[in-house]
Amino acid sequence: MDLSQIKQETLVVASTYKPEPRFLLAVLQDIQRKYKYLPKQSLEVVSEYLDVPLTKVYGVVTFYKAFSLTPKGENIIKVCDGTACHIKGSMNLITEIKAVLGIDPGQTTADGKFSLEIVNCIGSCALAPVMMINESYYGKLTPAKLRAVLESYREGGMVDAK
Amino acid sequence: MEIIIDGKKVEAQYGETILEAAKRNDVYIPTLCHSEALPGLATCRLCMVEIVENGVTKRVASCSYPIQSEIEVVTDNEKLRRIRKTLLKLYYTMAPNSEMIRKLMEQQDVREFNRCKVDTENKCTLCGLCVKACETMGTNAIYTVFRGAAKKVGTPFDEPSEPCIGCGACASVCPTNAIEYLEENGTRAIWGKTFKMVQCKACGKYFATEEEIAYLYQKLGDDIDIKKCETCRKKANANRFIAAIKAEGF
Amino acid sequence: MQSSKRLTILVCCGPGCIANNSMQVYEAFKKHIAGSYLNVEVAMTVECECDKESSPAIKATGCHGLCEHGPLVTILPHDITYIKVKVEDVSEIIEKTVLKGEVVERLLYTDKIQKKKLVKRDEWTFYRKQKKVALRHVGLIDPGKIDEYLERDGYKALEKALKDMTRSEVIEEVKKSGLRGRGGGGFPTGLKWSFAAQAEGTCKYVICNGDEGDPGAFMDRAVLEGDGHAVLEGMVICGYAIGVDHGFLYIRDEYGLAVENMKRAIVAARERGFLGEHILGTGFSFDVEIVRGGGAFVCGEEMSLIRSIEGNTGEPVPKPPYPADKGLWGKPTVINNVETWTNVPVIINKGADYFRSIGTENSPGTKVFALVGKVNNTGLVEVPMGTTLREIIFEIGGGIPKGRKFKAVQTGGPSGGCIPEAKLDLPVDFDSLTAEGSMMGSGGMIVVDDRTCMVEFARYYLKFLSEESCGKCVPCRQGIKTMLEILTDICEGRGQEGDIDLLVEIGQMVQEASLCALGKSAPNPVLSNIANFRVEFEEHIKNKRCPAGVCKDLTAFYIDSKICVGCAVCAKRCPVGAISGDKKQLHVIDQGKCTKCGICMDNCQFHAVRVK
Amino acid sequence: MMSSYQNKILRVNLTNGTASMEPLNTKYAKDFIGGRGLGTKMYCEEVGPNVDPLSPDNNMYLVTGPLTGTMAPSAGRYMVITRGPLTGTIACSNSGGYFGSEMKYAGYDVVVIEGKAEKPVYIWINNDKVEIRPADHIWGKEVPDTTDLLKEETDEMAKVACIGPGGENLSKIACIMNEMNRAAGRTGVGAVMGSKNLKGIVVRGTNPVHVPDGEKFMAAIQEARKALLEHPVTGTGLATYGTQILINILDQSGGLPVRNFRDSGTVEWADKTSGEFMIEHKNLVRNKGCFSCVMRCGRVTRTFKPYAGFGEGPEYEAGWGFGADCGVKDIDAICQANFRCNELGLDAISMPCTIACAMELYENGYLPNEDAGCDLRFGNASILADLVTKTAYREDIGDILAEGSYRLAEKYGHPELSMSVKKQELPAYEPRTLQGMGLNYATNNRGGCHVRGYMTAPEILGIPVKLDPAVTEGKAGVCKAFQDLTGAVDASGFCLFTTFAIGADIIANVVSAATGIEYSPDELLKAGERIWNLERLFNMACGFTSKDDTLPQRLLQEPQKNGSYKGSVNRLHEMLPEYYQLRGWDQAGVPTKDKMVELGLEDAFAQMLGAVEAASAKNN
Amino acid sequence: MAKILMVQPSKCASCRNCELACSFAHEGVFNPNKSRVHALVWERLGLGVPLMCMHCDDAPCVEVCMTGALHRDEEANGVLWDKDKCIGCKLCISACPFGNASYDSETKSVIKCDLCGGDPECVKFCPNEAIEYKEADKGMLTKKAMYAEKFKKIFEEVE
Repeated sequence: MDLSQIKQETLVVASTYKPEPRFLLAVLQDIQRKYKYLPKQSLEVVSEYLDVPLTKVYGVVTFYKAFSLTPKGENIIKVCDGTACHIKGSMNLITEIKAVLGIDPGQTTADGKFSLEIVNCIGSCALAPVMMINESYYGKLTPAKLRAVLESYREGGMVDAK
Repeated sequence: MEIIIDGKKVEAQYGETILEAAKRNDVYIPTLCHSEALPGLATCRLCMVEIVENGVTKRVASCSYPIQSEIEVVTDNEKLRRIRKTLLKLYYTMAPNSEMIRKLMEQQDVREFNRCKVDTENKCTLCGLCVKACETMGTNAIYTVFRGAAKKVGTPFDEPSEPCIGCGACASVCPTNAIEYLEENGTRAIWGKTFKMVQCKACGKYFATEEEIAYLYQKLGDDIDIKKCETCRKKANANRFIAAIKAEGF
Repeated sequence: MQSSKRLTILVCCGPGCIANNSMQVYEAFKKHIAGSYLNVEVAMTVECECDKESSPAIKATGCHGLCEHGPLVTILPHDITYIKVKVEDVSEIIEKTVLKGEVVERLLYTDKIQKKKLVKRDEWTFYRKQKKVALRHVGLIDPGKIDEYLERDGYKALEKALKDMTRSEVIEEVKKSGLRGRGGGGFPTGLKWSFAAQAEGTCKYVICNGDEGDPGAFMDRAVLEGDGHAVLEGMVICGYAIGVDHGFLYIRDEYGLAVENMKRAIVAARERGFLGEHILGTGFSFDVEIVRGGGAFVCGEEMSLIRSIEGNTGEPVPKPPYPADKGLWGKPTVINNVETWTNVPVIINKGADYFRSIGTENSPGTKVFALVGKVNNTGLVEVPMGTTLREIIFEIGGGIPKGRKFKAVQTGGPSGGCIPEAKLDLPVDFDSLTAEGSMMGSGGMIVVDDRTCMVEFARYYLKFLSEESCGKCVPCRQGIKTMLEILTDICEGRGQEGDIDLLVEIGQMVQEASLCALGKSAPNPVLSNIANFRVEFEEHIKNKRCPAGVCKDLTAFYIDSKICVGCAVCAKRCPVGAISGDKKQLHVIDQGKCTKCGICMDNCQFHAVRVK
Repeated sequence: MMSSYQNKILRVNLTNGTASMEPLNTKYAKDFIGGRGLGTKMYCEEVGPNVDPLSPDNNMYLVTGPLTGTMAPSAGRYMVITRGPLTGTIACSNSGGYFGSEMKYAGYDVVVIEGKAEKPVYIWINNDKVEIRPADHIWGKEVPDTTDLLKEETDEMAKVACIGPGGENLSKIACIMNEMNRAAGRTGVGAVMGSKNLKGIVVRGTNPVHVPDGEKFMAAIQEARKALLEHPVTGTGLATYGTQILINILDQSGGLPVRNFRDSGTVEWADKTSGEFMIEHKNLVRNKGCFSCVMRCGRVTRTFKPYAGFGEGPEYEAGWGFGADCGVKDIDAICQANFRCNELGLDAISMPCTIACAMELYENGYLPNEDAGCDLRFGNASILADLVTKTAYREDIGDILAEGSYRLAEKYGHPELSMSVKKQELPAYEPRTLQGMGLNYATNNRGGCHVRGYMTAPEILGIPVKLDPAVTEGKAGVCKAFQDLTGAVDASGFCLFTTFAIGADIIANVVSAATGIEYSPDELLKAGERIWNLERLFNMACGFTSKDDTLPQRLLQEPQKNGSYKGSVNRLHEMLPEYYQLRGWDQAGVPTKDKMVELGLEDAFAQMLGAVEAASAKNN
Repeated sequence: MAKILMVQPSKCASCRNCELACSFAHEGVFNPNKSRVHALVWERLGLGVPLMCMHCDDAPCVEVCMTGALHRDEEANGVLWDKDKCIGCKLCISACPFGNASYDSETKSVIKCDLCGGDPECVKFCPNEAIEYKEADKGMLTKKAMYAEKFKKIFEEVE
């Protein structure tokens, strides 16, 4: 995407808030939602718009887990590692995803199809271990089920694996 | 108001910190992150003391705990010593080669702690003084980035920070001398940014960064003249006396 | 529950159920009714004897609690509840139950304690021991409709406070109720309010802490999603009591639905005059603004949360001064968590005495728990303070699945600790849990069985905390990091003599010296696990063995030849094909291929898979 | 223990182009204190006798005292120790200004210069960074320009000790100049530096000088300061009039040497060249002090047409030299010639005395017109500055003037007309009036010199008590005491002038407080005596004997012409044996073994005997 | 009226006792490099000029100091430096138009005249009375102002 466009769009997003430092998180969250990550140029625009030093913007961005500075894959896999999921073997899912997609948490596949994240409790402890791909939940996962789910995304569709 | 420090009654002012009261009364409490210029960080936790307030015994960081009632303070006992010692073991793993840490370890009788990974390259204890100094300068060139175990002090994207003027206040306030600062051949380098320095118009000595000078002009207005190093400015000043004396016939 | 005679289909859309496709079920109901109802309208009306209302209401409600069996669907006024409803079940439910009032047997809940299928939800052991105060409306009302809240005495407490009570009377009432902060610390709420009321300065703030960061807790989410007005009402009452006109709702950004529902609730409350200028025609004005959290556990700590609202990193600052003196933008601020706020209207409405009649002397009222882990009835439960852990886990929770052995219950999340079987009769309240080295926390309750390694479990929390610590103070950042390193060593077979004592030494220091509550409580999981399961630690260190079969470097599985029946389930489930054996013959694990995932062990109903 | 020593020595070898550092020998420091003592000890150890002064083998030691760089009043001095080309004796020349203290701040007690550079160089000492830099572009420049250029090339705040054309051209009366106007003046040390192709030493120091106990030290120096400031000579006299005040005093006492000691006693126009007159005549701009000085005897002066100029000085001896000794009564001309000495790096005592000698040779017809190239008669003010310049550049008559009066007089067949001892020119005190001063001159280890046993103090000024100058009785003892005390003072870093007001007790007190080594006044004097004897041993090893402990014939035989002591001669023979005896030497002036053991000099004594034997063996 | 430091270079003997006294009083050692007063010596002119902080009324160093480490102290009638509040940005050093402050990176100190708490050491130890600490009567203030005015003019010419 061309830089001036990102700047333009960022400004549009930011302008929905008053130029006060306290809206830093809110603006960043909206931009994150738009691009699935925070482009560097956006941070600069936000810094200027809200009159918050870029260093601080960067500090805030790296502090909160909600923000990412690197572009995400087409499909974002969020494996829950809440306590309930953890004691029910969420780490086995991570191992399996690594085996299938070859990525570690925080990474994106070379083809840009998947990104893997480990998230804290997503409030679906009853379905532990659980993961989300984009907005869809997959609960009580076993490595076998997981493999099937991933395959379905690979083919571009999705499968009801519940 | 009157408080008790280590069994001794001392005068304290409402709202001042325990550390301030102790210092004024010559009671030593070890500190690392404390600076009167940049108070209130309370990150190093070496200044923990035990207090009894309203009948409750608790241990607090003396540098930030305000005196609001007639408390009783103990600055050294078995428990506090244990806290400091354990804490210093952790400091050792972070910055084993820092002179300050070594000094504190010696003072608190702490030996080298090698059970865990010891970062021999590091000197930073993330006390936060540098960031606060930079913030105080109004430059905001550095900030803490990331959090938890990954936290560090840095610049956006680890790139040279645009607002940095190279004043080195960060390095100056650093208690463990963790911030590298190199001046050579007319440049000053800090935080990955290399500054061109301004040469003294008279003697040619490099005396400040261009950014520092710009900062000063911004603060003081254009009336001020900063073209020479302090020695040559002093000389110029002396010259004015000399000219006056000459004018008066020696 | 049967207050309304109207035909109502309640589809639970709490987080657990949504993950089980409850939204699709809800949509299916809507589609079916819209498509077919005209045909049955008269019959329906006659048969159901509904009053003037002519069509059944379909509600997407907040969490019903028993997430394990979601999606839950309740049909009123018949009071029939179905579990695990799928989209394909919808037409049958409409045909049989909605139209004819018949029960679909196969969708009923089987109560394992009473050992029978039960039609009415209140009869389930899961619900019988519960007492809904904070969750009084959750699951019953459509949070998107303010009228449903109003129908159930909504905003009555606000009206009472504004019109019949002085500010100090409100504070007194809350003080008298003995309500303690439900966010974890258990600080008396009324006292907090009175501090802020006394604090100097005209500009003060009220904050709702909805940054539920505990891994394994989701009660605040349920309230925010399912009964947002109760939270708002509590906040407005507080605003009146301490003389504030502005409040903030800090909600985790991940809780998208909660944010949406709260937004709608705020708009609706403003429209009806419960928020905004001249509330209920009085001179009192108060408004609320939503702030979305950025995803940081430490923001559950009040000073961090305040810093976050200000647009900063969520780093705590030393206390005192407390927020009641110097909070948001340095102004006096009352900050309470979601569950605390929902209790406020009840106290004002029904009086402090009523509230005190529930729970224990020092911890009146109820507490909501997220009961999860190795327990049959996973879900949200609300019980009076003082209920024992045994009641919660073995009665409400229905015990441990797959016939495994209960090992411990972890309360308070990363800030809490594990409580072993010997202490299961402990009545749950703020003080008793703290006395056991755990804490109430925000209400996470994780049940673990003998397949959980207590060393690894402690390590898990420390890993979480090492990432979630803001990293500001040294004891917390470096202490957790160091303890994690030691625990990881122990889990991976590099444990050394003296490690346990070292963990205790560091842990105690971190508790004493950390800057904020996160650090002060961070060692709890480690210290309580050491206190209660020291043998397991020693087993790891001295014998390089993980008895629970979790720590891969210290684990080898084998199949007990005396027990194995050759059912082949293990072989089928093994993700790497490490298990072989003929049908009805002893199966064997190929140690070279085995990845120690333990799936075989979890799935063997005969408990034939053992840890060496 | 913390002390005012820096405990570090810098050794620069110009032959190899190397610089190295080594620790101070604390035993030597304790026994010889520093400065003149320590330097001599090191020289004797490292070089030994009989080295050609102008050869690369002759080392040069720049040595500070323990008080140098501290706040001890008027104690900023350093010493240059080497073998002097003018005398062939141990040479040690003392200078004030800032150079010594700056050396100390750079971290060094001693800077040793060895060898010889191939081409002109200068040494740049910037704390612990030491460079040897080329100096071709500065070679030939006069002292002020050299100083400015070197500072420009290094550091404006640096201090420069350098030679002028005098030293470059190996004049035996060349000196080393620091801060332009302060000179390590006598015995020709400038030529030694020149022989090494060393134009200058630039030093910049930013290190501290410590004392073991600040309070104790300050108490000690406060006592010294008080004594100095309250004493009429050191407190106000020197500050107001400078040393030139002595012109009138010596003239009135009848002890003023006149016209190469030919017309000594008094001269009617002496007051026109006095310090008082310089004020009246508006020559004096202001007074000046060396580093840490409270006496401020320095003169910033200007002169008027036709001798217009600006500079510093003259000191009494230089003023007398160009004045009374040359028969010149024009203060402007005297001052201007003195300025030239400073600018060119020539000893402002030996220079005019050599001119005075030349004048007498000329007036007597021994020095022919064609050699003189000018009217060399006594009293010709107009030729002074020009003769100084010619000496420095060794032009015409200057070429032989540059060798000093003895070699000049010898060349023209009348060595007895050189008013010198051990070939070094006598300063401005007439031994026929000041009997004790005569003894000091004769026995002085570096030849004709007043600053090794300033007998003028008791004999003229009444310090500490007034002695009759004409009397010889008891002078030997006083002379020895003065010589020993001076040895210790020169070693400590104190300026000799402090002894006008303070004695061994206060000096010992200050040195003890600075070094942390307790010196009683007796121990201090003992150290001085040790230094004196070591110098003596060195000289003897170089072949000097009691025969050299004498005065020019004229002073011993020719009656003084003018003044109160008209008709007197110096009665050295009445004092010398007693002097030897008091020193614990035998009748031939050779130190006895017992005395050497007492002073801890037995090793040096053995070395000397060995050298003497070797020399006599060679002669036989 | 409060006292002020008066300097008369024409009286300076260049002995630098002021530097020694100052460095000893402040640092406990003798080190002119760390003195708050400097007698700059023009060797060719044989002239020394003792210089130290002028304690300006509207001091630029105070203006640039972000922590209040440099502040005007009314009681002392001078510009004082509070070590505890200094963060070592060193901008005051560049800001001083007279070059009368310097920085010691070893001790992290701004080296600048502090009037010795009302009894300046340099004054005590100056043998020539070139530095005086006197009640500022009207005449002296005028003199100081006059000097300043004159210097300003000369300064402009020099520049």
